[in-house]
Amino acid sequence: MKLVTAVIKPFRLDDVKTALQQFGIQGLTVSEASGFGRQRGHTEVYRGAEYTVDLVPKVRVEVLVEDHEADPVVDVIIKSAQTGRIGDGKVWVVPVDAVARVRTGERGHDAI
Amino acid sequence: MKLVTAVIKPFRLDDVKTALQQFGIQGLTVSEASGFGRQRGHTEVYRGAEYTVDLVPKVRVEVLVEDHEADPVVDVIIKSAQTGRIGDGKVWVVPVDAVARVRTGERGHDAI
Amino acid sequence: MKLVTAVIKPFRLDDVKTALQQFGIQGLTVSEASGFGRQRGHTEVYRGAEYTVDLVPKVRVEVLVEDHEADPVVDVIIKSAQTGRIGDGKVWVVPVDAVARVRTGERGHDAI
Amino acid sequence: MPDINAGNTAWVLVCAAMVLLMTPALAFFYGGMTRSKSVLNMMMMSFGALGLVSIIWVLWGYSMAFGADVGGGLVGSPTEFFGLKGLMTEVVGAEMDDAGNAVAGTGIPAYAFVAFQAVFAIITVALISGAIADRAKYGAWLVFAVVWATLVYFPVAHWVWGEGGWILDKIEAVDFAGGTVVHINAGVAALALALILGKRIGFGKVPFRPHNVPFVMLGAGLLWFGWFGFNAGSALAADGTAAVAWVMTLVATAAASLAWMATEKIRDGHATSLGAASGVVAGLVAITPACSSVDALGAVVIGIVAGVLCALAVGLKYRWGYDDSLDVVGVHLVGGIVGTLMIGLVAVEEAPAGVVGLFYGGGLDQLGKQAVAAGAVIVFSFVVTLIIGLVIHKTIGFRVSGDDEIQGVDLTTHAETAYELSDATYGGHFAGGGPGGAVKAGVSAAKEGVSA
Amino acid sequence: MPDINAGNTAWVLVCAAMVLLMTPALAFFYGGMTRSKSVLNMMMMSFGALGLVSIIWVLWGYSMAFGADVGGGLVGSPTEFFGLKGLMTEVVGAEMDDAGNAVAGTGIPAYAFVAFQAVFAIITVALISGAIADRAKYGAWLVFAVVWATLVYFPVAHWVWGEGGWILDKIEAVDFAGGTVVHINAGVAALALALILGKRIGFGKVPFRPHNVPFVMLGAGLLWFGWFGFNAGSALAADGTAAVAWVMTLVATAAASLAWMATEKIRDGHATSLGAASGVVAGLVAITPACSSVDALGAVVIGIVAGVLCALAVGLKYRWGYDDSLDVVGVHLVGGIVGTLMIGLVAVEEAPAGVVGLFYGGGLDQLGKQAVAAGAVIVFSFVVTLIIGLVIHKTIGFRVSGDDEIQGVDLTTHAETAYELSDATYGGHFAGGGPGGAVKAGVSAAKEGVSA
Amino acid sequence: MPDINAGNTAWVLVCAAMVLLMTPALAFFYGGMTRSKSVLNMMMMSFGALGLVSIIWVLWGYSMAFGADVGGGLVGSPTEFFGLKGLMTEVVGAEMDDAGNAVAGTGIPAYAFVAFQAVFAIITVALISGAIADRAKYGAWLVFAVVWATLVYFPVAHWVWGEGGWILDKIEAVDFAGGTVVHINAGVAALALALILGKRIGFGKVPFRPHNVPFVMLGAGLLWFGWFGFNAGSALAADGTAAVAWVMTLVATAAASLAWMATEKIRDGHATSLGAASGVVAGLVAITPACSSVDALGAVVIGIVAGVLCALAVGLKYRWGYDDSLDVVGVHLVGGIVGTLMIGLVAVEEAPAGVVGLFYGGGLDQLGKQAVAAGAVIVFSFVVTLIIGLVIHKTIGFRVSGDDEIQGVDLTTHAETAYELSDATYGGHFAGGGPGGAVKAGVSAAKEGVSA
Ligand SMILES: Nc1ncnc2c1ncn2[C@@H]1O[C@H](COP(=O)(O)OP(=O)(O)O)[C@@H](O)[C@H]1O
Ligand SMILES: Nc1ncnc2c1ncn2[C@@H]1O[C@H](COP(=O)(O)OP(=O)(O)O)[C@@H](O)[C@H]1O
Ligand SMILES: Nc1ncnc2c1ncn2[C@@H]1O[C@H](COP(=O)(O)OP(=O)(O)O)[C@@H](O)[C@H]1O
Repeated sequence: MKLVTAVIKPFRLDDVKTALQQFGIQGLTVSEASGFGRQRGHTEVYRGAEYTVDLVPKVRVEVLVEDHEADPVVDVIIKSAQTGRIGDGKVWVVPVDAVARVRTGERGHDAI
Repeated sequence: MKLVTAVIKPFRLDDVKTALQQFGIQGLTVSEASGFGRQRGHTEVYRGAEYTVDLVPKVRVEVLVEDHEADPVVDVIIKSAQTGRIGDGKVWVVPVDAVARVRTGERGHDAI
Repeated sequence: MKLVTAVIKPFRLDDVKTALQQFGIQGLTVSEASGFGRQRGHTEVYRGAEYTVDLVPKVRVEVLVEDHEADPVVDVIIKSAQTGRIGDGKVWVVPVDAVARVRTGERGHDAI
Repeated sequence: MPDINAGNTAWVLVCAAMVLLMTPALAFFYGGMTRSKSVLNMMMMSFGALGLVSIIWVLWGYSMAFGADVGGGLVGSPTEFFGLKGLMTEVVGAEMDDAGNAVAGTGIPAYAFVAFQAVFAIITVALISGAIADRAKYGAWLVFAVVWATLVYFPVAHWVWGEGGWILDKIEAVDFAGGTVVHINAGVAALALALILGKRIGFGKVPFRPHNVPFVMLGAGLLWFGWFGFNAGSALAADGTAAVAWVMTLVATAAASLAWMATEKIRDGHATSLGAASGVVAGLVAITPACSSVDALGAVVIGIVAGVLCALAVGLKYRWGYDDSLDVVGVHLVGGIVGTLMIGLVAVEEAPAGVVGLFYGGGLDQLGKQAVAAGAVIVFSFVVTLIIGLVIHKTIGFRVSGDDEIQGVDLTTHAETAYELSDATYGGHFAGGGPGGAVKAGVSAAKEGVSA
Repeated sequence: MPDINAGNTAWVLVCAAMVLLMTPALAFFYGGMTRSKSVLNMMMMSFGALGLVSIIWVLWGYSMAFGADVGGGLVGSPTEFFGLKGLMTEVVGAEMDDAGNAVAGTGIPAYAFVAFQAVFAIITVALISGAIADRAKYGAWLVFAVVWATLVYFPVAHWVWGEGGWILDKIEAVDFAGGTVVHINAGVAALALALILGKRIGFGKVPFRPHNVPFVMLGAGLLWFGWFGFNAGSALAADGTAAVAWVMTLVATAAASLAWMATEKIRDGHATSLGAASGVVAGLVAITPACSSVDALGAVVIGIVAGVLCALAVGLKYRWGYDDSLDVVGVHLVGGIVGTLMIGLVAVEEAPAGVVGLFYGGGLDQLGKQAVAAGAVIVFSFVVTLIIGLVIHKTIGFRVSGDDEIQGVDLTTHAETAYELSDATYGGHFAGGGPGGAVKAGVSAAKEGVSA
Repeated sequence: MPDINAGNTAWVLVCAAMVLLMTPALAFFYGGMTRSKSVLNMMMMSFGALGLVSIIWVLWGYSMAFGADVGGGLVGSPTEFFGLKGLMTEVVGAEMDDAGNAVAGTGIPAYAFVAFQAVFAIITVALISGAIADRAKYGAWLVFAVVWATLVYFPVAHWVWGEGGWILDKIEAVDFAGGTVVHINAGVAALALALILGKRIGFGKVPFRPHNVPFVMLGAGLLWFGWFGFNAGSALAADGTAAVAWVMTLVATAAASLAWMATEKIRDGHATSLGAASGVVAGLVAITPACSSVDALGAVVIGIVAGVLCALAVGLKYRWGYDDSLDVVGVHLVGGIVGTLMIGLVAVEEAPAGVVGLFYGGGLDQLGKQAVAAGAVIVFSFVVTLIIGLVIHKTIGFRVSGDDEIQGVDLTTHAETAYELSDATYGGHFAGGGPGGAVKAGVSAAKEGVSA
């Protein structure tokens, strides 16, 4: 089992979700994040004092998948999240020892 | 060392926290998340236009534990978070290479 | 590849970010969290009814690094986040199977 | 209408608008105190009262309150002014000369009086809603609003302010701007409803902390503003009485806010902003009946007593176990009683009302009258509200399901959420082609969407 | 100025302040409905209108609306009262005795009338902005505000309220407080601008749900309060007409709010708070022209019709594909037409306006006059607004880039974000030494900061 | 009280209520600008001032300001009207006939004047609090409010508006509604306090960006509304002077808001909504002393100058290193000076005040008087405030600990947090059985809960 985590631009979330569903993914978890990286932040001005805000709003998407699905899922995410502009984000894959479904207590494959 | 992550229904958080404390867990980290899965979202209506909101509010709980505690902790979470209704959430376990406590710089076992 | 995750006090974020940049880190992802641990929460009073709030505001910082950078990055974070007071937080390291940059599709080393 | 005094008319019409604003203000005072999942429902209870009571006021309410007595000073004829008939060119409140003719330039249009009294009826009903936050069926609330206004508010308004009403005209109790009619009345009704609906899930265990304290402060600020219309406007003329009422409304409120803060500081170690805002309202409530009968010192004393007693009273619900969610009982019932009774203690003769309280040598006479007035409203309102509430509860039901309560009444009742402050994790899509396609999907979603 | 009536002057000045408050209120009513990334821009459109229209009103606006007719009842002389010259000690509205002299104590200062009319011009312009939320260039909006007020509002105000204006004086249509001048006018202009700017990215697919519904409620509450000044103040005296207008403004609004809720409940299964607030505004719009010509029953009927029709009309934009973002057309144009035409149906003779509608035996005569008035404003406003809008669109451009729209106009236009409610993840630092150092960095950041 | 004019009384009482609303409005204007961890404390400074100054006003404040001069035009007798004694049936402001008797129907109740002046004292004190946001001890602030009002505000009010006060009556400077008494006075005091308390942790490095800009807009909108009461109400009659003041209050404010935006656009590349709201307040401040002495053109000029200068002045704190957190100095001191002095430049004879400025041929005479008035208030207020502030700072301390400042004064001082918008991650439980059990736990928690 693997956990695929993607940090993407917020306005791509809908497309990523749709693409993952079409791929056959049944569930995922989303959370808010802010990113710092090559993409510059923005500037805000309050009463003439100018502030540089480094952090850029991002969305984190987490998907638990079978081992063999990890690579194709990364591809699906890249394809659906890509705008080709700096700051599109990252995807990474982490090994998972065990998964369980809270409702039923099922483990492993059945829990996803 | 393992990292146990659970995505659960927000109103179960208090019970999960209490159960983990009773089990002997000394600390945990909580964050907001939204889930997409078998549980349907809800519908909102604004000026007659109806929107389907897919994402359901969830809470993410993360607990660093010793290797041998991982399984029982998963059980404790399942038991305390379970309502038996769709959308109760997932728990997964990830291997951890190293842990440190910021305050003291302690590593490993002592850091948890 | 490793994923270094740190849960720290919010007002240390700026220093941690600066320290990591100086170390040579090019990007990181930040999100809000709440922690429960040895540090006590606070008390709020509403119309004479007193509530104990267990959870303390924290910030989660995630950094993808090369294997050999993991340890020094943990050190950098500990140094820059430390106040020496209870609740300074935790840092942990998780193995990563694969990383990709969404914008280009690059994998591995080049993706960070 | 040559009989009209423009100054007084301007005054009454502006005050009426200020009192109208108090109901949205209340929506914020209350709405800020609920959890974020039921703020809209809380506000909707105020807006629903605004809508319904306005309509029934012009239909039969004004007539029941101010129509000719149908017997014993208990209620006015509901048909006399039904639909405000015959009032459009009438003038009220004009001074009479010796020959019994109206003196030119001394009256106000009857419609101005209708307007001013309308907004009192509205806010009284809306006040009650604070007791049943987070868990009431909206439809049941709307039914309750109409029935309660008709069976409780209109009669009690007649008792106090109607011609031949027994409280002011017969026993000569003083209630300048509605301590009995509005606050004791609403406070008692709130207690009855809280008992009928029962406690919220988690009451006494889980904290129900206010989701937006600045909204509470906003509500308190706007309420204070509007309350000058409420109290000083009750003079129905821009005269010395109005000015006295204005100043007392400032001073007592200030004193009560400070007294509430001080009570908290001593008892809990912290003076809170929720306490300051609550003290403002407690002071406004207490000075309402008394603002024409005390001097500045008396107003300060009333404010302090109200601030301290209400701050203590809001804790009773935990001790006695009734879930008066937003403390309508602790603030309006207790504050209303304080103000109504203390007239009997601190009234001064030179004030416009011209009565003398116990402390100024007036004996127990006035205090007794005040107690009778307060007591009568308490008993009548409690009993009738209990009956109305129980009938509704046993028939259509007054409380939402536990699931709906946990998920939040905003979403389950109104299909809305109050805030979407972040653009980031919003995942939704448009269901159907706008209003046209909404019917079917809406119904099915209402069924599915509610397993929290 | 011995000719001045203090009561009427107090009334008009207070009402003017209440109407002034309506523009910030509108900023909240609209601002709450946008997404969180464009709320400040939405509010800025109201504040910009406030600033600009105030200035041009005292320069040439008042003169164009109320100066001597320069021909045919179409517009007043822009120079006669340029800069309010000659008005400082003038009195208007005084009654005349048989000899043609002003009766002492019956007028109001000309400046009070200037003030009252100024705030009407401001809010009319601000109303339009709801149609172009989230995507308009701020500079283009400011230019539009000035040109539109000058070429559309001032002339139409002259038609209806100016001396010798053709709508009221010549064809004798009734528009007591601005159903045509303000609401139909703004609603039609909104439609024209929505067509010119085109749809927002994602219109009809992505939900644009309101980011802060309590703000919408706040806006509605403050609008209602201010609207008493708008409608009852239009009597320009604190008299029976004002009192009648006040009561109708209460009743019709209440009815419309309930009717909108009922429409939603039946159609969608849920009565929403956004619907209740929208119904409030729809009712206020509809009763605006009619508040001096109906009785309470008529007001209820107008409210119900407006509530139902506007609730249905806001869906048309999805069917017909124009992105009137916040439903200015559905609420103000439709509501304005309802109110203007229904005078021809339900006006009663004993009401101050003294006209009789079809249902009360008045025949089709008044209805016809009303239709002419409404139709003239619709055609004139639509055509001229289209021209103004297109010229702006083709020259300086009326719409921001797609990137800016996605990132949000608050940040890209105003370099601000509305909320920073959490202290936690704020990562920023101070760029330069305050105002001094801001220029250069500001410019460079504006270039860099916008790849969403 | 047959001497009372209902129109004027209505006017003054309504204006007083409008000015009362300005203090909660200020709480939002300021509160929106703080960080989310100190918004409640910011609002509490306003509410505390409301409570305390109201009480001391009726005790000794009114008497010190408007009692008989105790010598040299410097202060009134604090005992003459202590507790408002003897004023309940008095009438003020009546016209006198040749025989020296009051003309019937021309006065207003003394209590109306007490009311109107009370709210001026309140808001002046509240204004100061903006300079010490995020870091002041609440108890120290309350002490300061009482002492400052007594030693600074009441005397200065006497100088300007008291009978025999030296500024208006003796040197004949013009300050119609309080440019010196209110704005220069509060602005200077703010500077003194900012110097005493020192900079916030992170000043000049970390951005302190406003946590809720819509609240700032709300505050600005409500302030503008209330300010019509402040300025036009200062006529104390609903007459031509009031109408002129009203129009100038509209026009100058509009101009200042646009001028601030333009300054930002040119300097920073972006016109911000915080700037628009700040410009509104700057314009209101500047026109306050001048609204009875200029024409529309003069008002526009004053507005533009105030908008530009204040927009530039708010940056000085970074250059000179005093942490006037919310720019009370930049807006109220600078705006107040602009308005006070420019009377000497652009006053026109036909305006109600009847003085002539330099640009209209009046020479330097009036300008000199204005400068003396402004200078006297600046020196007196700065010196006395510095003494009061230092005494408090050295005794009970004026500043919270660094830990408390970092964790936020809302939590550490008031044991509250402003917002709990998400239901999700709230982890708390009920400590003890309500108010009863709160004392002990509260104290222990206050000790434990504060390591950020
Ligand atoms: N080393 C890293 N560790 C964790 N997250 C990162 C790292 N580098 C970048 N990110 C995340 O990816 C986002 C995009 O990265 P950025 O460098 O701006 O653009 P790009 O990936 O297109 O080169 C960042 O905003 C941040 O959230
Ligand atoms: N494959 C997945 N990867 C990550 N999170 C998931 C996945 N599937 C489900 N979840 C999370 O678990 C929650 C519950 O899943 P759901 O399918 O709705 O119900 P259940 O677990 O009861 O079958 C989701 O809301 C989502 O947050
Ligand atoms: N076992 C754990 N698993 C996950 N997070 C933890 C764990 N223990 C502590 N934390 C996180 O670390 C933070 C600090 O821990 P705490 O015990 O309060 O102080 P310290 O680390 O200084 O001993 C907590 O608020 C929580 O977010």
